[in-house]
Amino acid sequence: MARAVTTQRKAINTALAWAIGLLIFFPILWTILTSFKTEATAIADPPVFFFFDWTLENYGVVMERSNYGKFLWNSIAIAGGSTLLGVIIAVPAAWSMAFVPGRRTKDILLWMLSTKMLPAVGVLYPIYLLFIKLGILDSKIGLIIVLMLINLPIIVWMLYTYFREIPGEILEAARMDGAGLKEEIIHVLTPMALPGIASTVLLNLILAWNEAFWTLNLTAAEAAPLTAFIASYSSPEGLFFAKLSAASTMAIAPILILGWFSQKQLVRGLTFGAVK
Amino acid sequence: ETLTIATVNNGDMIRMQGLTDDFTEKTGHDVEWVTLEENVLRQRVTTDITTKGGAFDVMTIGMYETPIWGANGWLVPLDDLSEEYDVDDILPAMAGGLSHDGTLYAAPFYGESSMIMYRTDLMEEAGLEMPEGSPTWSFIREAAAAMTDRDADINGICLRGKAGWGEGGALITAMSNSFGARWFDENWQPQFDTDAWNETLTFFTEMMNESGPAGYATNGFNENLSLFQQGKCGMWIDATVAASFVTNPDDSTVADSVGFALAPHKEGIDKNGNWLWAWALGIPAGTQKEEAAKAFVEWATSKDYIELVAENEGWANVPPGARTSLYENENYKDVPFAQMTLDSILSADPNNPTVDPVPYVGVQFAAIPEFAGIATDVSQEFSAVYAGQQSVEEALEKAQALTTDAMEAAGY
Amino acid sequence: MMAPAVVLLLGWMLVPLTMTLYFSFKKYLPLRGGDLGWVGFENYVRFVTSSAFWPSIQTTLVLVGGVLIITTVLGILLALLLDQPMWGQGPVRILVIAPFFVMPTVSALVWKNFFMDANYGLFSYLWEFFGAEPIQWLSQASMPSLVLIVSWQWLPFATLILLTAIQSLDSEQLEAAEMDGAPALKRFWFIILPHLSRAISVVILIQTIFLLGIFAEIFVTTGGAFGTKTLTYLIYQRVLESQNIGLGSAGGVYAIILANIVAIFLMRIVGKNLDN
Amino acid sequence: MGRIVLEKVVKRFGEAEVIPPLDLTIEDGEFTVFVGPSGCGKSTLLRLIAGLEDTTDGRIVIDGKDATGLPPAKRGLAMVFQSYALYPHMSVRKNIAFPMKMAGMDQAEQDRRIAKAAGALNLTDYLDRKPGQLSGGQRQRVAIGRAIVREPSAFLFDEPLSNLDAALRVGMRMEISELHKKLATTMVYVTHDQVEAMTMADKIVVLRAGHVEQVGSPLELYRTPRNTFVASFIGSPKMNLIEGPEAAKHDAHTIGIRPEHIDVSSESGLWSGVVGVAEHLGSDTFFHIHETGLAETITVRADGEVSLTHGDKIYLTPRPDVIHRFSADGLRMKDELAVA
Amino acid sequence: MGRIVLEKVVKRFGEAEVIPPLDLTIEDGEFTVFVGPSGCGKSTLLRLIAGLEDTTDGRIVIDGKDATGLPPAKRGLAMVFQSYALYPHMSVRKNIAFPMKMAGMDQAEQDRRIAKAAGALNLTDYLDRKPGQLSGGQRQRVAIGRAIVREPSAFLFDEPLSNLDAALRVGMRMEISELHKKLATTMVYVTHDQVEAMTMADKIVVLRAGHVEQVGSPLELYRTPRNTFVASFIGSPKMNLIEGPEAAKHDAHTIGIRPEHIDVSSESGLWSGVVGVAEHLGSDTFFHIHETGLAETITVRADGEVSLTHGDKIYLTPRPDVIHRFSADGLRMKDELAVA
Ligand SMILES: Nc1ncnc2c1ncn2[C@@H]1O[C@H](COP(=O)(O)OP(=O)(O)OP(=O)(O)O)[C@@H](O)[C@H]1O
Ligand SMILES: Nc1ncnc2c1ncn2[C@@H]1O[C@H](COP(=O)(O)OP(=O)(O)OP(=O)(O)O)[C@@H](O)[C@H]1O
Ligand SMILES: [Mg+2]
Ligand SMILES: [Mg+2]
Repeated sequence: MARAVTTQRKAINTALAWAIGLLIFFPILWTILTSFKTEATAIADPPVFFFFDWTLENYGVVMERSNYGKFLWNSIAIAGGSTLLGVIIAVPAAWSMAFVPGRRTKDILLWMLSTKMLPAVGVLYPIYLLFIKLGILDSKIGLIIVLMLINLPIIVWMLYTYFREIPGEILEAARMDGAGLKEEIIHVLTPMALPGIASTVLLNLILAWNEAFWTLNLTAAEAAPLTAFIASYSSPEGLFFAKLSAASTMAIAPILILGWFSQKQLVRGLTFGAVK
Repeated sequence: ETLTIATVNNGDMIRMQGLTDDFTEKTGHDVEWVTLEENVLRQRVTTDITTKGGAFDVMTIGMYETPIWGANGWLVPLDDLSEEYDVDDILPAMAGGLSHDGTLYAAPFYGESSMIMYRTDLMEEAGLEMPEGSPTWSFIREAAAAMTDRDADINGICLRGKAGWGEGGALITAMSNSFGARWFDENWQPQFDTDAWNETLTFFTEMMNESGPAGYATNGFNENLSLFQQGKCGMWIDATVAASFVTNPDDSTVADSVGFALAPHKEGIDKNGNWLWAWALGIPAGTQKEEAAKAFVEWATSKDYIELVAENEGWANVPPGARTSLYENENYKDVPFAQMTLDSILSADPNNPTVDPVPYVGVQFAAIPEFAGIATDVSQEFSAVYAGQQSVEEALEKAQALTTDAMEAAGY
Repeated sequence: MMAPAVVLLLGWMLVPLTMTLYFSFKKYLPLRGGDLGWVGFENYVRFVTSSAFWPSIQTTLVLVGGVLIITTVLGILLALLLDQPMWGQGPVRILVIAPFFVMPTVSALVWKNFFMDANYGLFSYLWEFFGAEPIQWLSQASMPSLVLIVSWQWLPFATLILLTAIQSLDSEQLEAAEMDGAPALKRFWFIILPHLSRAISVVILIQTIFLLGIFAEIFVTTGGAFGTKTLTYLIYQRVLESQNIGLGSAGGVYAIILANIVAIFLMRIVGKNLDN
Repeated sequence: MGRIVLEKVVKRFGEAEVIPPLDLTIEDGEFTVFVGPSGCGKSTLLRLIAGLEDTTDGRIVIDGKDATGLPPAKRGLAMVFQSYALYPHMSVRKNIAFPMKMAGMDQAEQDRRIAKAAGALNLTDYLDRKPGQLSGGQRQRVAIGRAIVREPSAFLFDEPLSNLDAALRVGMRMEISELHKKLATTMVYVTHDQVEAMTMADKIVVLRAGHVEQVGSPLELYRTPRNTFVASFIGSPKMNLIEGPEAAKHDAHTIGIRPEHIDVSSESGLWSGVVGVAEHLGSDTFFHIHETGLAETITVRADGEVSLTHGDKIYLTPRPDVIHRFSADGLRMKDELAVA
Repeated sequence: MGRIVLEKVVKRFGEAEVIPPLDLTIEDGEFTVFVGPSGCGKSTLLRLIAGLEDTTDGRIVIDGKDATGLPPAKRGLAMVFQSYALYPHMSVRKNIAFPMKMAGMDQAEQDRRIAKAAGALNLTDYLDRKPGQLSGGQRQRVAIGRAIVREPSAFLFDEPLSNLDAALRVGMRMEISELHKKLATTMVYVTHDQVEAMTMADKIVVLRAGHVEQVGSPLELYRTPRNTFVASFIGSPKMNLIEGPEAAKHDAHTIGIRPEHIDVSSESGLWSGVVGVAEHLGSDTFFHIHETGLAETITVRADGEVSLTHGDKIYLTPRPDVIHRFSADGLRMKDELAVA
């Protein structure tokens, strides 16, 4: 609303929003704090917040125990690869749905989404057998394909909604100006939908990064990403809160940082067509 | 060659990862580790072995899997190990549990039983004394009640209540043996409708409610370990390997006041409530790197490896429970819990675990493929009792029904 | 243009689906030698008649429904708050969306160990601090705990979509309502809420898809005990713990049926909302 | 019932003073139009009256009562927005009923008023449609209907026709005028289209940068614009403004002659020039004439029959009695002659 | 270079025949305007010419070559869209360069043409801005610039001014007319605004439901509309159409008199009525007159000085020489008298 808001009201909003924001963020904050504590401080009663002896020891232990770099690289490659591949396949599909819609377009779109409802555990066996046949067990490419397929419906849907907001006249103008289909997509459609594509990419990076079932079950040593890394920390013996925190922080930090830096894109683009 | 090895994330295995350079040096083979939490590991290797996926060259498996897999021919038989490896040095109970038809299918990395760990100081304060040999359950209950001081945050006894056949399920099954109960009769009929089971579960629940920690229904090994290390438990009946953790002054606040005793039994029953378990290394049949894998298994479960650990980390931290020679070693005799560990292991008999005869092998499990699934369900029903969500009778009734159903499904 | 995406997804759906169907009519026990022959509908009958089946359906619905209700209601309130003028809107938004970046495994571990642990959890400190008897979260309040964890993860997503939707509301409409004599609460009820209906249905659709497949959170926290066994988890137990592929596959088929019932129901709503 | 008085009303947005102290009286029953270029503060002024913006300073008195602090709904005014601001999820009937529902009016009375408004606005057949299924003009009428049923003491319109196409705009303009005749309620109407202002207003308020430049009836403004701003703003096509020697002849810094006050001939006249674009409307012809030596372009209106085209030489003669004179600061100078 | 001939062109969307077989010739260099009510097929026809829609049947010949199957880019035409359809992510320079880039033109030539077009369109200062930073009129010019650089044999415009506000529209209208004078290239221009059609066109094509109702110069259509549809579509305000006894007096089913062809008096005249709305524009006054017994409303135009208002009695006298007669099927009847 254009109406000026009193400073008092603004102050109340600010206080309330920050309180809630911090409350929501608290579990993450606590995890990060704990990762810098000793095991004893981590379970101290009463809990300590900021005033303790900060230590990097836990990170040292984790780094020594596992090859974090390799897990990280696998996560990046798998999340990035599947997203990229997904976008490449989804762009033409979304283009045709948005600009050459048929009577069945919406059905196809919803059908695509419904494929996401296949319970993963139910099909683990078939997929595992298939992967063995194809010789892509424990390979990045195998995971890239699976995660791409899992997220493809979401990518198509998101791109579809962004493309639909692009006026058809612009594409026609490009056609009049002599652009072929390829030029149309490269020079006009893609740059115009860039904010939307950016947010699609982001969302799918997050989803792929956090996917924990397939990445765990289809990998061994070669292609295991951070989800597998964290699986080796989920219940070690003895006191482990601080180490667990360090491992957790290391597993989520890259995507958290990426997310924070690009939250504007994400916020702007995350509509799923919920907004016309 | 590079070996891919699936392993569990416990302390001994992590330690081994740190020492692999020694293996590489000796053999020229590299090693890639896939370290997973126990449940994830089990599901992961099982999927791979049943589908012949070949993702791993060596797998860390337990006493439960080994005989089943060996029977299916999925594991490379370990019948041609080298002279110096000295197969016969492996404790017979361990070798027995890791064999099928007399052939060894996995080499034990370490073995464990369960025993009582208790706080000598608290016991003294309570004016009690731990008897020699196996105490009775009623003594334990009494002692627990005496040690409990809720204001000081001390619980008389900490036991696993967490759902999962390898967690609370293991404890209650081992305990039921000492109450004269069994899972199946000789015709594979589930036995949860017997008084023995009722008594076991009732006793456990009552004792834990009296003297156990809050929320014990979700406590497993790790939770109890922390509690004990924090000085919040008077007694803890759990894996013998825990002994080295609770006596390690770096982690444990009560390191110098821990005593050990054999697991308890019920009056008039000559089975103790202790279990038998080993983490062992097996080689999936069909691996391309059988030779290298064997070399690794030999290395990791050898006497030399024990020496290596002792050199680097001290005798208290060597993998226990696998080899007779360890217990004959002079250096190891100084370790306070060594003898009790050995005694506990020796007092468990996987082939004859219960008072009444049973058709299965395994102390705290039955080595049949269906057991893991059934026992998980059953232990969940039990945990619901611990959490106060159902009665003992309800739980047993459900356990009986679901076990019957599952056994039927499996074609018994 | 749609073809690659459609074919891929069709393959992704049909290949496992056919294999699942195939297995579901077999007695297939890998640990007993694998394929033990056709058994007709036996697996189906056994799966439904098992005592765990109906409770698992109920648990699934409670989990999905609970999370949906919490995330949409709180999401709307939070979106309304974040839409207000305040200082530091960007940082607050970062705090609020952060949980979305956290891997399910990690968030389950964090909640389980740092908050809901009966002995060391912050909640029990908090309860004790106020002189109350600590709650055994994961056993005595297992479903609420699970719903809480999952809601925490999905609240950011709902909030973001609803926020963009709120921001797209024509401010003149609100002013018109104000002129028409509608006080704030009625403006919310009669103007804002109907405007959000589309966004809400999108949130419900997308979240349902993901919530039906919730796995890691249960695996890490309760392992299916204390009445937290959803249909997905039950299938997991049948397939991986009991190693009964035939039975698990039959369960998978039921899950697909359930998913489709939910999907049809949802698509009706969303499909209608997507139209206008 | 609908006299609105603004007393030294000031509105600042942060540092920017959008409305400097401004006094204005809108009489009961009057149709008042605010005109002015984009950004001059028309909407802001209207919203101040509506209560949708808070005044920074000054008083707003409605029907003798101080309404400065009152919330919008309490001022007894109704507003029709530029975007119509219909509630898209409600049927036309519900849209119209909304303010009555909010006021808790009983159902029978609501129905009666809806029927009456729908009848008056030709909406009876559309009552059950959603706004999305209506044409622009129909939507506009629904917005008006929603305003009417409240029987407000005044209507406020913010550029209600700017989203409509030319033909519809003419029609709706008439409808609103007729509505005003019928209801005789005060109406305040914002537009930047001077034709709308001229044809609809009883009184026009010309604004520039928040200042009132002139207030008067359309013909007053047309005939005696107080300054060059009003002179060129009111009237279409624009008044020709001429500076230099020709103005000096009239003892003025600038003189203004409206296109319709210049006679055209292809043979002789006071001034001469070359036809640039000739717009033949049938009824009239507008010539845009270059190379007159007076101003860049002089626009004249001739009747439909004149058939000069691009590039033709043309002669112009202004009617002496309707020449407007302005001083160097742009203000109107006392008339030499009586205005016809 | 830009003669466009449509031969029996048909366009169907599914079942709906939007364009029934239609023949039309657009001469080289001509400024042709398509007018007609909304939905009559103007845009479709233009898009058929552009190649953005495929013809269902018939032939389109451009410059003597059959272009029916050619893709849009190959027809040598340029189009300016209603929404301008600028590429929002490209600077003005890049927008204008885009068609040349697509054609693979060398950089030097591109720069030359951009400079020339920008100079002609007053865009030189804005070349590095993005479209989002331009005003409506400037955007319009960029769209034209993008069309110009291709040196097309004809320009196609689809309601290019409908998104602009009234004042700008008048300005842009003139700019496009002047551009046409300068380039002398064929232009086909779609609008539903008859004022635009009248002021810009060399030739107007009036369409109704895909049919060509009349083709001719603006003044031809104004003076001799072929039927009542064209008669009421062309001219503003609309021609008054009168049926019944008064028409019978002229041996016609319907007679039409334009508002500007009726003389007004407050004392006496042929017909009488009561003033409804009086629109005082200053230069003119439009009276909407009721209760004449002829038609619901008669609109007349009087000059600015007449000061009758709402409710006054008024007398009307049509000029006999400009009465249009139509038969029962709406067609124009042979003139009784010469048309002035
Ligand atoms: N909420 C606001 N905050 C800051 N400045 C504002 C705000 N609303 C309006 N303004 C400024 O006040 C001035 C007047 O705006 P207003 O909307 O009243 O103009 P207007 O005459 O209605 O213009 P238009 O014809 O374009 O609608 C403008 O300079 C505008 O930028
Ligand atoms: N792609 C299409 N599919 C089906 N019908 C269409 C399509 N495009 C246009 N039409 C129909 O063809 C008719 C003519 O449309 P067109 O857009 O040419 O009208 P127009 O004269 O340009 O109208 P306006 O003045 O509103 O732009 C309309 O009835 C329209 O509904
Ligand atoms: Mg405005
Ligand atoms: Mg059109």
